[in-house]
Amino acid sequence: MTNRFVVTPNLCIGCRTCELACSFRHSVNGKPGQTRIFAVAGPMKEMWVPVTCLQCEDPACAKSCLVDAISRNEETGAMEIDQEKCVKCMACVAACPFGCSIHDQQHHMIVKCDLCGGEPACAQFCPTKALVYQPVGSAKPKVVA
Amino acid sequence: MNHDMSKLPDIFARYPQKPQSLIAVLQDIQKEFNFLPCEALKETAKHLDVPLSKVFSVSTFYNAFSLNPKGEKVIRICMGTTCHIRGAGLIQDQLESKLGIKAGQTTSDMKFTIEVVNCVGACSMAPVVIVNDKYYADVKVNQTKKILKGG
Amino acid sequence: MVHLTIDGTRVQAKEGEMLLKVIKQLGIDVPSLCDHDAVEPFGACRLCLVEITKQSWDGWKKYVTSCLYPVEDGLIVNTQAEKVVEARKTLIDLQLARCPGSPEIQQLAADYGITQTSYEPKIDSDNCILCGLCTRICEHMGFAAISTVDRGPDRRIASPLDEPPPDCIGCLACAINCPTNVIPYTEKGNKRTIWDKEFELITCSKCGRKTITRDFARALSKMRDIPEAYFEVCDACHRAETATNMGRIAGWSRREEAAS
Amino acid sequence: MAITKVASPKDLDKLQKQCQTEQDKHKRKLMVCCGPGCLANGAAEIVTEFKSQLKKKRIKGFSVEAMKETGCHGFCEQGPLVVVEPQGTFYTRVKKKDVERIVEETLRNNKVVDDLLYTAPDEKTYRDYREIPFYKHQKRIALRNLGHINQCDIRDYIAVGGYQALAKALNKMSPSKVIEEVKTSGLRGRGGGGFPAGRKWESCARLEERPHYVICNGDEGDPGAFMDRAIMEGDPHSVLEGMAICAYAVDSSEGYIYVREEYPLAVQFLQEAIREAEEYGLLGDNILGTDFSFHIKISRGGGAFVCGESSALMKSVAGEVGEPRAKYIRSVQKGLYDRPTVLNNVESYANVPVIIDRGGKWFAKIGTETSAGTKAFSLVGKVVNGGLIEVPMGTTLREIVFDIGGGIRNDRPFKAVQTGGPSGGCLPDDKLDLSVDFDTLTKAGSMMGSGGMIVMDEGTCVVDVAKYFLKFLVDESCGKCTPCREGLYQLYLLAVKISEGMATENDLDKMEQLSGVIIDASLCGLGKSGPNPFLSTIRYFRDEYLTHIRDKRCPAGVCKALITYEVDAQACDGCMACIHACAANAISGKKGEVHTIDQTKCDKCGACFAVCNRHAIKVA
Repeated sequence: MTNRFVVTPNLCIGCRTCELACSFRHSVNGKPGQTRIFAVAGPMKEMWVPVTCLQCEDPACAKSCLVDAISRNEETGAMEIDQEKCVKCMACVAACPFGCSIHDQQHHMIVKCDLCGGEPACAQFCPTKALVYQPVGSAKPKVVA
Repeated sequence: MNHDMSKLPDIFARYPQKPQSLIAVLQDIQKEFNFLPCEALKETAKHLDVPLSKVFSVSTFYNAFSLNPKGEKVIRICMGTTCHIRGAGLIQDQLESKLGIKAGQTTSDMKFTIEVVNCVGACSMAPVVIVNDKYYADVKVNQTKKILKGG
Repeated sequence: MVHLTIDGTRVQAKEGEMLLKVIKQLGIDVPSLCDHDAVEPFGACRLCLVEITKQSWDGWKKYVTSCLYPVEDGLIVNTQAEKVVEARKTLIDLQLARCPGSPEIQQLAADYGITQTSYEPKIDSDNCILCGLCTRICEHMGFAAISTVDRGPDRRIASPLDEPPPDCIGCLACAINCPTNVIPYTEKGNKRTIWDKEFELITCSKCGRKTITRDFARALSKMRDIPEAYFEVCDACHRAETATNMGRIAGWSRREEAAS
Repeated sequence: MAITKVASPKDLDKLQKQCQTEQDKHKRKLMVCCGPGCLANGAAEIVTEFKSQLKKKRIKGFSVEAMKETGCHGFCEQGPLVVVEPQGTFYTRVKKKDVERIVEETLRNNKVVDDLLYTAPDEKTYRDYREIPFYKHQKRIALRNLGHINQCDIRDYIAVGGYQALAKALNKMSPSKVIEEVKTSGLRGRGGGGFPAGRKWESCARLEERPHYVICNGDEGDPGAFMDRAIMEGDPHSVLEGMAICAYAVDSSEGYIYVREEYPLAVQFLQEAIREAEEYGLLGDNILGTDFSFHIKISRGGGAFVCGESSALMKSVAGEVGEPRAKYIRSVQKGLYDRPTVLNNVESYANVPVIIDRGGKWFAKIGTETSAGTKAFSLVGKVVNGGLIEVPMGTTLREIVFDIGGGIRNDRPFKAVQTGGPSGGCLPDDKLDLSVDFDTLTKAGSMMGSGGMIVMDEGTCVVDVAKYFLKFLVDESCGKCTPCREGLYQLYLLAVKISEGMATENDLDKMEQLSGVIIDASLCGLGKSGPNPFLSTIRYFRDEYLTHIRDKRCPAGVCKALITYEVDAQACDGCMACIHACAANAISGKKGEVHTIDQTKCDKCGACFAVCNRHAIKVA
């Protein structure tokens, strides 16, 4: 894993472009998927933070999965859900302390950020650079995920 | 109905405390009680550390097990091929109509149970009916009364 | 890597992989009801039957269920051979006789041109096709709360002793993965009922949304060493918390002070 | 007597001599057959009576120890059997009251009790059983000791050379040499599959993974078969010895015998035999003083025909539900607890000591080219001389049914012989000259199976037989896969429809089509061979099916819905026996007058037919 998300909450304007980009990137059979990233409003209205999976070192999602459907993609470093193996028991949704395993009700799938195979759409489309996906150590991030 | 579960530890002690012993333990329980009481199944599951669902599965899969109490006299009608072609079916009909129950059932007074078994290996003596441990060989249709009386 | 031909297409596959998987990856429509990647292949429904042969077999053909047949080098697979389709049709017809009221099986039958079963339909059918997915998934998850009982045509899926299953934690995996949706459950307020057993659903301490059952959360924290507190908050409130925490690190509190 | 362990082949030789001397002490021996058939007919009572008579009468030169309870002597039809050796004096249908006469006349006065001898249908009486056609045409290898040794005494087995083959294997042969010998013998699995035993052993021996297991299949689920039961009860040590030789060949130290619960005596005798063999150092740790150890445990089956299938059996040994698994994983590689496992049946193992003792070449000369050796059968049904037999492979069905079996009871015409159990088939009279071996039977649409051979006469209805086997298979299907669970069930329902005269010819086509699918699509052997009872009968007896369908008639007079019972006025003497027997009160008439049956009340139970001594009840 050489890249990581760098989040600068102060730059986020809550435009939700990241959500749209994610949703479209993850469309199933032509229908947009559930977004895996959320622009979450802070305690005051003009404050926003893009929240998505941190691809933890010791992820609760994978730990909670009793059928071993969640594993790390060694290339991208993303924790990915094998949809064929998933039995939709909701354990990971309940277990993730960051709320980043999500139930896609429309497609009836459990989903989470998979880093779009190494080029996350959210970061690509973020107009304010509140969210960037960049090589480790290339900038001095204020918040590192 | 309450059953004396104090016999279970003796049975458990005969076999290693491993899941493999499940069938053997159930066989001994069946022998002791003449059927498998629910409480005994639960105790067995706990003792052998086998999920109760598995114990239930095994106890309904094999012919040797019954979850219902059986009558004082268990009438087993051999339905081996030889017995069949020598008329065991007619004998079954007779016994069933005399007792008013079907194979697999027990009379309401708990006196008789009729069972159909798959060949007891005494084919030369067909048709064979076994009441508890007593063999009746070469049974004729008109002998069913005698069999029920235990003669 | 092994090389084989499926319906005329030459493909590569990993050694040990099951034929059905390769067939599905090619987008070929072979029905299967009992197969699920989460559990070992089982081979109960037999619908994924295919015809196989090899150049060296001298015209001899074999019929195998592809979910249970590992790929072999030089295999020539025909998923739509006449005999295979006929057999599939008969199998679906038999399933329809067992489950005359199942919309899923009716649809599958219709796809094969069957509107009514030609066999004796089962009276009082529970419409369960006995694929065993529910019991296998439950066992694989480590609970084995339900199982198949009896055998032959009397075989059925049941909880132990037909009582509320002691080992069930109410995760619904059995019901959700049932290909014919025949395992009933209800949810009312913070109560979920399945297999006649009532479960308490955890209510998010922040927003009141219902998440998983208390029993499931306890089992997970015990089996996988996840703090039970994780389960007290729903995913949306978890995200809100995350946002606040990240904002704090970014200096929100100072800006808030400045604004006031 | 304190038992010292047999610590070398020399010790075994010494022990054998000692045991032989013990035997030779008795000039005459009295053998009471305690096989399943004879026991069912009261053999246990006879043993008790002999004991008390012998105690009371004190015959000079004959002690109670000279009386042996033996395993199945074979001629079950004539049981209970008592044999006086060495003359071979053969008493049949012995009752408790006859015991005193045998003791007095034969044992004391050396005279034969004529009326207890066997009289053949041709009125000829035999004194020595070896002369009786039933025995004369047999060749016994697997059953070699049955009826000749005390089933529960290891010393009897040792006296006749028992465990010498094991000693030979352990001391003079390498494991690979043992396998080579078994391969040379051409021994094929006697459980029905007919897979070459030597090749099975070889592939197990080659696998590096440990441990290896050796399993003996004593489930014998085929209705109408009792060979394995007879061997386990009558000569348990031959099975143990065969297993031990196999274990040595494949480097295993743990074995299981899977015995069905319905055979409590087999379980008891095997347990006893294992205990004895361990005491003598012929099983257990350091067998015969070598570093080879082998322990055998008994696993009681719970009664499920499907457990005859190897993967289901292994699951059952592991205490689970006996559901077969996919065939592509061979049980030799991943058998019990997923370890390499050799599984053979009782009869196969019983052959092994003889093969090692006399050499594979000797064995291979017996039988046919592709099916070496002999095969045990339980010859039963409507045959005159039913019982347990063993013949060289390649013997014709005719020889078995007519020369050994003495033909059909009551001189009725032969109709079919059913071989191979529920998965086998029925062969008609024009197949009687077929040679009995694995390949010929399969080609004719039946199979060898484990060795049940059920003879049918014209009073047997093939539709009924097919229905019977289908019902059996439906009940015994584990229910895992659709074609077997649902397909066989529907096939059975269609057979019922035919037997009730409700079917059309379309139904026959449907049955044939469905059978094909069941064969192709089923998971295990039980399903794949499930339609055989139907297919083999429709192949040879289509006319009889058509008579049921078109004429609504059952020529054999079996299918209830298609028959009526009527009184033959000519023959009826008005004895009222049938009236008393009729539970449905369907028969009326006065004493001495011809009776009549009210067809509307008759439930066709057949009671009247059975009780009428004048054969005045006719089936139409």
